[in-house]
Amino acid sequence: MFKDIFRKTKYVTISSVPAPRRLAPEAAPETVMIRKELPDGLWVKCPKCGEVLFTKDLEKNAKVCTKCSYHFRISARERLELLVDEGTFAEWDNDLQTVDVLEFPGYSEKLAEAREKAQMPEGALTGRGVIEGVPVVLCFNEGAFMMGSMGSVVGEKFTRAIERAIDLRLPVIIFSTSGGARMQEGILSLYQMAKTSAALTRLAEAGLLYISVLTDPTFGGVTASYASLGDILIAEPGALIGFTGPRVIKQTIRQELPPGAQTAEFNQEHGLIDLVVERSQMRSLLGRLLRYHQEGAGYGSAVRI
Amino acid sequence: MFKDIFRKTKYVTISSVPAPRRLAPEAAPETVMIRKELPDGLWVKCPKCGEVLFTKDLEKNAKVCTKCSYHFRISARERLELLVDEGTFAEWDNDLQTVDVLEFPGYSEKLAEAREKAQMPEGALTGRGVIEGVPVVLCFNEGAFMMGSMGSVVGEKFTRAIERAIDLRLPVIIFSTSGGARMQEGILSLYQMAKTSAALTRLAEAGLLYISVLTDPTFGGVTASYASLGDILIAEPGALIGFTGPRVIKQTIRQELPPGAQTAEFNQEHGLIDLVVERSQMRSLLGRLLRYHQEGAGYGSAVRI
Amino acid sequence: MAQPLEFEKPLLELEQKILELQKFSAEKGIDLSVEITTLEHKAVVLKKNIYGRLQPWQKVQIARHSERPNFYDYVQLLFEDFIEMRGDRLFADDRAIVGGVALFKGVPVTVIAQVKGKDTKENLQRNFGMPHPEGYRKALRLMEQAEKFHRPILTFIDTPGAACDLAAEERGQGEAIARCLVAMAGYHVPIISTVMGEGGSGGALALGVGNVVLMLEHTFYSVIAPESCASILWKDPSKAQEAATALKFTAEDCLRLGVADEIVKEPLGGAHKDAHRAGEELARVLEKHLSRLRGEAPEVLRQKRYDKLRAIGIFQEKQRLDQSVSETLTNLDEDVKITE
Amino acid sequence: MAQPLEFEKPLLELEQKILELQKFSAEKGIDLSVEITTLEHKAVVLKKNIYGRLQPWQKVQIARHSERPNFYDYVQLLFEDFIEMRGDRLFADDRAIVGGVALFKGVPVTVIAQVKGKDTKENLQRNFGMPHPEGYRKALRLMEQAEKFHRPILTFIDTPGAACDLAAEERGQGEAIARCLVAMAGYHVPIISTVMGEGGSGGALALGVGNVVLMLEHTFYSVIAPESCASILWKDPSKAQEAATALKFTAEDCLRLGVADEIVKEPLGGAHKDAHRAGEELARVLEKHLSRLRGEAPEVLRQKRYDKLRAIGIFQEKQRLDQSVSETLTNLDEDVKITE
Ligand SMILES: [Zn+2]
Ligand SMILES: [Zn+2]
Repeated sequence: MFKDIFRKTKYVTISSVPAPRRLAPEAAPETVMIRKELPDGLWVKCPKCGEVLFTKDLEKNAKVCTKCSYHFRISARERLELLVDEGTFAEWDNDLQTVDVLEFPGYSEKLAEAREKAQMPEGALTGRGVIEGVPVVLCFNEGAFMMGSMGSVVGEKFTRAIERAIDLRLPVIIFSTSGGARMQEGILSLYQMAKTSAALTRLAEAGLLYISVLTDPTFGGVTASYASLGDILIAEPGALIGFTGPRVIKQTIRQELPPGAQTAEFNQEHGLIDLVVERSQMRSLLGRLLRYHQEGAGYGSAVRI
Repeated sequence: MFKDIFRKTKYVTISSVPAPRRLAPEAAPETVMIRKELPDGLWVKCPKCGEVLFTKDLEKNAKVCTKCSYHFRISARERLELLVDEGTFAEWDNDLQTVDVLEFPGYSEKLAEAREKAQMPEGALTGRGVIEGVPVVLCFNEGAFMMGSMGSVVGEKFTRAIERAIDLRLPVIIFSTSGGARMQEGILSLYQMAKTSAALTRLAEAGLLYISVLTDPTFGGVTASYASLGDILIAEPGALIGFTGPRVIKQTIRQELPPGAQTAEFNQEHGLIDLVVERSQMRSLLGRLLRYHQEGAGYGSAVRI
Repeated sequence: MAQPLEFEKPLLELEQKILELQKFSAEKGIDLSVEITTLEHKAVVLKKNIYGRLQPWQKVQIARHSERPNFYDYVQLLFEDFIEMRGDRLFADDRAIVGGVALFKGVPVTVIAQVKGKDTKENLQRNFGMPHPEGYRKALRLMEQAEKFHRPILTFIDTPGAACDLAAEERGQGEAIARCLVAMAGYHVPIISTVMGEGGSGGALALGVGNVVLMLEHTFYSVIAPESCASILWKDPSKAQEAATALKFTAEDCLRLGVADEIVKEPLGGAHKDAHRAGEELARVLEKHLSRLRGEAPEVLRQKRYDKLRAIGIFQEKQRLDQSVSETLTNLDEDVKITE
Repeated sequence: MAQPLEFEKPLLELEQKILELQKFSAEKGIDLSVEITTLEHKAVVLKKNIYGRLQPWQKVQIARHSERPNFYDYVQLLFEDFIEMRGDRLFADDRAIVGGVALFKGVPVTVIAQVKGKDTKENLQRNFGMPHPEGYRKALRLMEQAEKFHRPILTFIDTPGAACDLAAEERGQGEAIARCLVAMAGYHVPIISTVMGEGGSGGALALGVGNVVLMLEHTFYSVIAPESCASILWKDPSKAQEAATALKFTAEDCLRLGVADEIVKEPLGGAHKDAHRAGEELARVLEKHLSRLRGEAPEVLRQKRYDKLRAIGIFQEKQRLDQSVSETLTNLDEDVKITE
């Protein structure tokens, strides 16, 4: 079954970039594939405004409703394509595979389904790319893979990516979408929060920029670790972001959240997010932020004590 | 007139301590006087519970109501006596004198009155003392001197004391009571907030402990500078502490503060103060805190990077 | 008196029977010492049997026991002095997290503890041990001071999880927890984290980034509450017992998975049967680790803490780049790699 | 149209008269050019007279003018790009303080500005330019990033003062301001603080710990609002004009007292008459200082900022320890020592 996973997909070959300095051998960039994901039907209905949209038009508009600007969820690879300068992305660690260590009931089956659905071996995509001329380390959750939940592999891939960014002295951008820590890997999943955060401690101490982009939905252990730790926090409009989901809050303490709670805009109003940015503006904004934070861009060349 | 200031007072001679190392000559400790302040009448009425208290009993109880524990305001020198090991205090900079730089209407007269009332040349008392065996730099506002307001002299004395603490590698304790920056010295008073805070930046970077004790009342520019900057914030029970006084709030935005607002307990509930401590417990608590923060007490001997 | 737990009932019945026999023997003047001794022996065996092989769900029940000692019950057993420091200096003083400076075997330490209430009133005050962002920010503030003054940090974990309500969301619960994780990873002082009762998901982890992670014998440390897990997976919260087993969250599991470093023995029957002995044992283990850690250089402590975190996680890695994903997957069982 | 200020009226009347004469001359075909030129000349002299020797209270009126340009009016004149960053990451995004990353003459800088509203609606949103603790904590957060990324900090001050209400008290207004003071004193990056309008007491000072403090020509920077001063001293808020004079808070005063380092000229009649020219002049002065400061080593910048603060304050110091207090006091006038 698993052998067929990548068969149905169209591939676009992205040429590799030169191996960065001081990179461990196992981290050497390879030629990677970026998949063009196509929705099944010819048209789709906007869940916000109800408008019936042609799939082609929606695709052309980066899956943002042409009428009401509703941001449809998109895959990690689609995001990648919207962001990086053509032919600059080199994926890392796509050979890490999940192990059902706890022999958790039904986990193996769920993993298989997730691989099929997301057409990826796990729910994380990491690598090195260039955005508007500036090299950067990129990490993405894949929402289609078990809700973007974080187990050992996602945690390890993100941690490695951050560690390599330190070696390469590159900024990091993480695009989050996740239900949180993956319960099927128990305490190991929980500690991926600490592991990724610890790597970010080192990144910060190295004086490198970290931009966290929160997309719909980002919750739980991911909000309580790397997603909240950016020097700059950006969210897509309308994205739901929080620690506990509204259903769990309702079940646990019988509190009904008011309309609009946990949206990107709610979070911004409460001081938790810097910028709410339309998908169409994301690349340009990231490009500017990366340039303004490049070493030596401002005052950076002077020696610090 | 001024020559008579100290005449009415009983003096207790406190022997000087050896000159600390690396101290500038002008900062050399002298033999100083601690004044025994005696209330005028034989008895006084507690403003909280209405109990009529004998002055002698009140004095013996550190001016805390024997019935309801109301903490009467006390002078800087009275506090000093309650705190330091006998004969260990050496005052600094008691020769700094205020100048009416702005030629502010009525300021000279107010200063003269304040000197008379507080029986001090200015509203600050600083020096080096020992509390339960631990040497420490001590600073006090004097509430009887123009409401403990901070002008150039108070700011300078506190700043010098903090700077000397850095040289001597001693902890600092500041007892605040103040209406804020002194308006009669205009922008110079305002910048004493920045000056004292900057000295505390250096103290913190030197890894030295700073304990701020807030007493009734502490407001305005003092709350917005050194009084809020302690590693540990302690307040006396019932002390009123805030940025803007209740009367000004009422005048400005017609908001009536609820009962109990701006008390030490209110501040503690709102997370702004560590400890509310009875006057009778203050010395013992400070002694323990000083000991626990002595260099090498815990893990401190190891070299830091 | 504590409500008896279901699995304790045979033991309690036996103990009741012994009491009756003793009473009968005394009243009637009949010597039943042989029978009583036999029953007493039986009780000891039963007790060891029950508490020696507790099922995960039973551990959950002990860990959550209403009479289980909380931080305040241990404080005098552990410390010569404890000065509680309050507030986050931003918004409030959260009573679900308590912290301050303490003297542990003569050494000043910073202590941070999650505290559940002992009765309804106290539980409302302490939000049932579920901290709000201000609780984590208080912890962070106090830990920053520990780092500044080179004081070891002892954290004590006992929470069903972080507060989950609108207020927590408004004030950035995720951010508050994440800041603790980042900060603890960066400190140069020894950190020992002890799970004292419930170790409930992210809300517990926020205090869990220790050089050493201790777990009391009858505690659990879990990515999710078993009820929530059952509810999400099987749409049936009553299947919490199955979830408890599936989640592998007991102290033994956590030790095996590289998260916990040592299990602190509890008195037979659980810490609530003898808080004093539980506290003494905890103090002994804490001292052992702390005296070892205090010998390490600050940068080494920090590096070792990183190394410990870095090693947590189990996955499979293709060793040769030319090997295809599918081949690797079919070899999954033979090829499991545990990172070190 | 702006409401004319009282002291501007003679000028406005003269200008009106000139207009009338011009109209009359054109309608009737009578040559009045000599008279008009005379009047125009008179107007220029009057204008220079009025704005060249404004009384402190008149400066207050200009600084508070409802049409005085705020930060957003200058932003495009000063910066090639401005990306606003929001929130304190703790509680809220305060609209009375605006901040972000900007490009100033090709150099990335961090910008923090107090902003008053232009109308009632915006003023309610921005609390009339009076920041709450969350505003200062946002400023602090953004300044910390400036330090991390070695970016110069430009602050722009325009506030009647920090918010004074129960909410501000509950969330630690004093602490929030004090944290800004401590932090700014510690930074290794260049800081330039510009008083753009009102510099209202502690709420203004929180952004005022610059290596360089600039003041626009018609601004004031005061320990207390003149109305409050009058109210406290003379129990009469209507004596604000006298207080304005007594407080010595104009740009010239602040320059003389060692707080301000340079006065930025405004167009004749004040910045609200020509925001474009005011912005250009500000940009010129900012660039001059910034390019100088960028040449300094980080530790030097920090030390010089400390030295500047350290020197603020005027007092008398007895030079010989044996000299009595009273003797010194009688010599006060001859013996004033200004610290350097
Ligand atoms: Zn739509
Ligand atoms: Zn009383």
